[in-house]
Amino acid sequence: MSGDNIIETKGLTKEFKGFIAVSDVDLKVKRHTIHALIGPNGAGKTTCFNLLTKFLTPSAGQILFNGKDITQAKPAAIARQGMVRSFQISAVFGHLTVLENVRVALQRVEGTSFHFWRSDECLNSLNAKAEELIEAVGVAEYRDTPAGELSYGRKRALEIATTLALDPEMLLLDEPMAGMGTEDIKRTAELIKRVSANRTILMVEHNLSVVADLSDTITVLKLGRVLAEGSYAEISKNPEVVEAYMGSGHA
Amino acid sequence: MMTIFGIPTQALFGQLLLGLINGAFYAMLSLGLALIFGLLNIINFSHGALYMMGAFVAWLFLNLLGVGYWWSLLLAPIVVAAFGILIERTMLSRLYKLDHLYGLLLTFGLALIIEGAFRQLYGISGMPYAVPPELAGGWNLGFMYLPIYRGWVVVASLILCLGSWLLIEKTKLGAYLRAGTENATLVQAFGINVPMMVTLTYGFGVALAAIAGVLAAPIYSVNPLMGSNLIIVVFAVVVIGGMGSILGAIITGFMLGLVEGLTKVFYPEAASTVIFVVMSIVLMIKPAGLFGKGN
Amino acid sequence: MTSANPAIAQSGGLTPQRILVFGLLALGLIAPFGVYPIFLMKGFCFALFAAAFNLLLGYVGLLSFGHAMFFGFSAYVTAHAAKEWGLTPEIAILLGVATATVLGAVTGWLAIRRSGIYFAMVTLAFSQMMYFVAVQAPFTHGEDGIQGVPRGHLLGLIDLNDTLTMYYFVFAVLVASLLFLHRIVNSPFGQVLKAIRDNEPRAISLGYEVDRYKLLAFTLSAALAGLAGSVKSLVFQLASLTDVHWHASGEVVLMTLLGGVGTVFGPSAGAFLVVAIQDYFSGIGSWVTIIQGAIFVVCVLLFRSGIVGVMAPMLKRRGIQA
Amino acid sequence: MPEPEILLSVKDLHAHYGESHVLHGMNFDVPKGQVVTLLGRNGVGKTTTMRSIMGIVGKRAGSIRYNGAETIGLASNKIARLGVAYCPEERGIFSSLSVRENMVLPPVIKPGGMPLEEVYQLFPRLLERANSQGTKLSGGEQQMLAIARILRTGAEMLLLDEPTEGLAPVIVQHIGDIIRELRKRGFTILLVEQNFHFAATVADRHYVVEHGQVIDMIPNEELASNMDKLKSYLGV
Amino acid sequence: QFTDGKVKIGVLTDLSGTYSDLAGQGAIVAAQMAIEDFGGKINGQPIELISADHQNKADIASGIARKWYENEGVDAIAELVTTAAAVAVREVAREKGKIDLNSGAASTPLTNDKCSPTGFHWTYDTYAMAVGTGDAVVKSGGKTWFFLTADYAFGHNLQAQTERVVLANGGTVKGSVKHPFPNADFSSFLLQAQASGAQIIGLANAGADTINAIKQAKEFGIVAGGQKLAGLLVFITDVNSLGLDIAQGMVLTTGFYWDMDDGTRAFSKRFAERMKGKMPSMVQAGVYSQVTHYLKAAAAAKTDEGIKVADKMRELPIQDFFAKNGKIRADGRMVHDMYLAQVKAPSESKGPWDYYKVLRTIPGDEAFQPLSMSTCPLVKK
Ligand SMILES: Nc1ncnc2c1ncn2[C@@H]1O[C@H](COP(=O)(O)OP(=O)(O)OP(=O)(O)O)[C@@H](O)[C@H]1O
Ligand SMILES: Nc1ncnc2c1ncn2[C@@H]1O[C@H](COP(=O)(O)OP(=O)(O)OP(=O)(O)O)[C@@H](O)[C@H]1O
Ligand SMILES: [Mg+2]
Ligand SMILES: [Mg+2]
Repeated sequence: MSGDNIIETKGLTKEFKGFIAVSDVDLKVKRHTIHALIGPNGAGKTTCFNLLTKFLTPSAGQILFNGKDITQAKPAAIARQGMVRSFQISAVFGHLTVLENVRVALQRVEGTSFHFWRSDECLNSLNAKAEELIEAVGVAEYRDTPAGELSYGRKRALEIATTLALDPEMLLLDEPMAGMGTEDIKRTAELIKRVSANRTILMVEHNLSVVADLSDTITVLKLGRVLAEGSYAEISKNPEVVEAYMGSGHA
Repeated sequence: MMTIFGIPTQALFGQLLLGLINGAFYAMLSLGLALIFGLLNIINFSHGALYMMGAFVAWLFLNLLGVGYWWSLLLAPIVVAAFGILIERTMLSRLYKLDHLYGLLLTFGLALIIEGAFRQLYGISGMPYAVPPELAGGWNLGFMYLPIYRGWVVVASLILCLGSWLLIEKTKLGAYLRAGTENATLVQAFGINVPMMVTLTYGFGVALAAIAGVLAAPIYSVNPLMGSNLIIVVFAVVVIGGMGSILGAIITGFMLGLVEGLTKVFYPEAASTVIFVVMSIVLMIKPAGLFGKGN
Repeated sequence: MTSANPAIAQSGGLTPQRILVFGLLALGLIAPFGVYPIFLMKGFCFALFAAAFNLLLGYVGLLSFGHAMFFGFSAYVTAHAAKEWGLTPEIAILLGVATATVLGAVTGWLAIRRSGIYFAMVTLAFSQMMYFVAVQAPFTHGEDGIQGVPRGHLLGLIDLNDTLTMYYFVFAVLVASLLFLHRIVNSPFGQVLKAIRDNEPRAISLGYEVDRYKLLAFTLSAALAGLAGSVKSLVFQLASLTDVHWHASGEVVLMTLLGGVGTVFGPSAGAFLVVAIQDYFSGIGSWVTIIQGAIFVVCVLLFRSGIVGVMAPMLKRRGIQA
Repeated sequence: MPEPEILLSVKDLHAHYGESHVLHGMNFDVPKGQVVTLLGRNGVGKTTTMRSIMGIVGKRAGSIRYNGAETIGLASNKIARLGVAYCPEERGIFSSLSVRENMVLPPVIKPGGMPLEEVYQLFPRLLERANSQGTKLSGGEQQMLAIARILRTGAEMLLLDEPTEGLAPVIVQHIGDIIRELRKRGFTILLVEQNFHFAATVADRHYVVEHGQVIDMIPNEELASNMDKLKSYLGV
Repeated sequence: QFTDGKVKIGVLTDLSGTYSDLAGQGAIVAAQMAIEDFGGKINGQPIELISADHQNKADIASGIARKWYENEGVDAIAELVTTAAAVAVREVAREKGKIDLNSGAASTPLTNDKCSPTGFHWTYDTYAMAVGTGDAVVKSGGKTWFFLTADYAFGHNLQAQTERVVLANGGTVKGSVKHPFPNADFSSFLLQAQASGAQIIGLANAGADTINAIKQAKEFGIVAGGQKLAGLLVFITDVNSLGLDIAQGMVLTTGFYWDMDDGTRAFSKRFAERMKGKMPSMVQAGVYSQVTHYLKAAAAAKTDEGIKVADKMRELPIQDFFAKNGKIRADGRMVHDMYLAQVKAPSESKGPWDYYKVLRTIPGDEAFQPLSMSTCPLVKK
């Protein structure tokens, strides 16, 4: 029964002209859990993301979201159904201020986005909520700076704030910590924990300590296939995983 | 005598051959633009004017200095290229950091100046330029009479196309240029003198336009507007071929010649429009053009 | 930069910007007593055309190279409606605008799937086809165009044959349209447009169906370009091939660039500059092209910021992949 | 022990982005043949320092001496020709080029670079994907490519901006081995790292950056004893 | 009775485009000469001249015409090459009751359904061209025709007129091809003409198109192959840029040739002195003639009021080097003799601009469309 599985894939496969990036992946993500997707570089994690969020269409297989088949849906539609992603290479609106970046997300929920006859004054009602969010990720002091001028790490933080603005039921984070300083990593980790309260989170992350203390379940991909699945304790003992991913240092 | 759609096959052969010949022309013209537009990403609206300049320089050489066709074929491009390089150094180069549209505005302005100037000096109805004696006359191919000079144009075009293609694709120059348009700063940080490379490439592209101009002189009357109607078509050819793809520009050039040739037989009025029909279809099906690397 | 045009962004108080705006308004009202009205009206029509075009280039980052088709075809339709069917000007104009809107929706629907130079080329291709139609279709009267179009009575009451009346009508249309454009840009919709221009995939991942927004912007732009064309056909009582030709598409790009991409007044300024050059130097033959060219070059090299004014820095950072 | 000769020495370096003044007098030395890291929180100016050394920051002032020669005024291609190679934070893979083309793009500026085969041995993944479009690579693969392509050039000074970002732990260790290997071969490396655990395993000395200035220098051997100080700097 | 105390004439022509050589600056000079020769004054009132470039565009032409008539006190606009521009100005002129004097435009509608009480057509028209060249060619044995036609109003009009003449003289039309305008490469069209096997290839186009067509016809050995070209609208400037060795032997119709008699030579010499040695085209000579006649009429009518002057112009005969016993009809057509000329071979030519030998003079009434055929509402039948 798919009831407690918010996402379920059956035989998910993606091929790029002859090269198989993801092959026959059966992924189950339990509702209200933090699920980590790890694996060596090029294992197919981001591709999985893109398949789940429909930025890519599967060559084969099926995707169920809340038991509903979304294999053919449009990316924007997915987002509106409550499944939102962040990007691996950081993605912000460079010429909009930090505040506006978040507001753009809030605005969509408002549903005023096609109103070309109304003044944008009406968006100020969203400021309070937006400020809250940028506060939470610690870029509040840059409220009115064009996002393009932020340093890399801060861009990542802002991106998360924007994603959260949509208050999605399911959150997909592709390497949220990449490029962050230790300090920000701590803050972001806490943030993710906090927002995970009544949400489901699927994330790709190479920072094992983060994976370790955040995630309930971990799926390890290798060469596009599922290598192992389980709690951190379990998989970190799996010799294959150690060999393929963690390396001697950890375990 | 057998016919296709009421056109005798013989005649059709002739038309196709003519198509190829004109194609050779388009190919050659697109070549220069494919370099400047496709690889440097400069929207060089003055390309047509520089092509015209090539023809006029040849004409001036002949009538002022008595320099003949063959020398002009060598010298005119050098003169025009020098002019082009001057423009690139003194004006275009200041605009790269800005939006490409400013390059368009500038080169468009230059085109107006150049064409206006020649119009002021030499009027509009054009100057005769004789076919060089070595290439006068023609062959009778049975189904049509082929002027030798047109044959020569095809040969010259093929040589140029092949040469440029080798230069761009078989050396690292092509890669440098493409990378340079994506992220010039980084390419320069790898130790490549990007500004110099751009200048020379621009000069080369201009030279190609000028050569085309010289080759055109004996066929069409040398007149100040000979380039202005061409430019937009040539842009289309480059885009259909796929930005940054030299081969694409060349092949598309020939293809366009054929398509246009056939249109002239079956629906002449549309001859100058057909390319745009082709372009819209191609871009709908293959977003990056026929030979463009998908973006 | 909440608003693309600080000049009228901040509200309340008699800021210098507001003074400028009212100054311009006043100027517009008294101008016809100093300057030849027809010239001013021509300027207004192109100002509107450029402003409409600018909505697309300046705020969606899409360079259309085919806007002539909207400008020119709505002109034809309005002219035909007014002359052959004897409709009143406002109806004729509405028909023209409607045509442009539909044309915009259809071509836009296809074109917005491409971006950058490919978008420009697709739009160019479509407008070239429309040009072909204009040349071949009998109702456009080929080279001659539709001549002697009656201006008629606005709403059946106000006689537009009186030049001054016509002038104030055109002026009103321009002002209204500019206000409308300014509102579009500074609306929730405008915000989304800026976001899409900055980072399309991100906008999608936030749940925006970007194509719809682009299409709406494209259609709005087409409609306003059409309005400009329709009005022009009444001002000159003529609709001709010139307005469908790609030169017209090129001209509007130049006007917008000269005036300043992404500003509300820039395009109008650019339009007047270009129109003035063409008008006042028309006596000196090919020198006019030389002068025009020289002005473009000088503007790009020296007074770029001068004309583009406030927007220069923004342009620098945004790379419309032209 | 004798002071090793200084290959790169930065004195009172200032840098601006338009209006914003980002570096306020950076001072540090990179001894020949050593690995030196710049540590610091986000936005303190580490990348900007790298870019200044490479000569690709709009406005910069002060002194940057490489091999004793002043480079502050030089164009970046000249600086590169002196033997400096840069692996940018945002990777800078070219989408219009294939992986292979990306790999061989940087011109060889001196003999003594790593032969292509060896590079591919270090990153076999890149060989498998050689014909794919550069930016179609996975994030980590792009990172590898960015590092790999500057090993060929024969530059003896490498600027690596967060090279381990987004790499799987095994690969990170792998990179660690590579850096140590390069050090053995006499390369000099300036490294920007967020992950100082990793930094500790490769570097000879660490400079701590804050607000565009170097506020402390910690030799690697003294790192253990200075852990607390360092952690406070980095706000861990 | 002279508004604003002066008579003002505007020369509206193509100063930068395809026709700027056969009209353009030369037309302005011709108008100047006309005014000077008239004495620069008219019953004590000064005569002024202004000029502008209509770029062969209807909209620009009508814009300028409007401005001139409304705003700058222009009484008559002269030259007006290109039908589209001419028609545009005609509309404005009729509305304002002002004079338009047409020299350069070719199409017959100007004196048919688009005719106006204040509008005149001076130098030539497609009908006259067709009668002259068409008739002559058919009579000299060119019975079967194929047309290369510029795909716009003028081209269609010229082809239609010529076809009429050809058929009337018992010739046949084997076919025709409409080519885009403007067009650079004619080889394909010429090949089709060749394939048709027609004796005569009629060029229903003008300017650069005609020139390129003729050059390429020679290049592709069409002429050598026995087919003949008939340039249906060829100006002396075209011949000049073709060069005699290409143009030689071509038969054409013209309203004027500089080297016909002392009158024409005298004028042309003075003209050439001002035009870097260029001899006047028929259009430029026509401008001199029409401006002079306008001034005469205005002086006689003692007014510059459009309709009055127009009536006077119809009243007075035209007698000058350009038009021997010319007269203006109700439809505004100025009827005068036309000439059938043949281009000399290089050997026959004594020097620059010595290009034509006149074969025959076509009496005006034969050359131009008879009133009986006219669809002009002003013509009472
Ligand atoms: N559009 C594409 N075309 C061709 N190959 C692709 C494409 N996208 C991804 N690939 C290939 O598929 C494989 C998986 O890529 P993916 O981005 O999913 O890896 P990943 O697990 O996210 O790695 P990393 O941890 O480095 O981000 C990689 O080898 C990549 O080269
Ligand atoms: N293009 C730019 N324009 C304006 N300011 C910029 C620009 N790039 C960076 N900055 C600012 O300069 C400062 C230093 O940026 P830099 O990228 O050097 O920091 P960093 O130490 O590399 O941070 P990170 O560890 O996140 O990469 C930051 O405050 C950033 O906001
Ligand atoms: Mg990834
Ligand atoms: Mg950094």
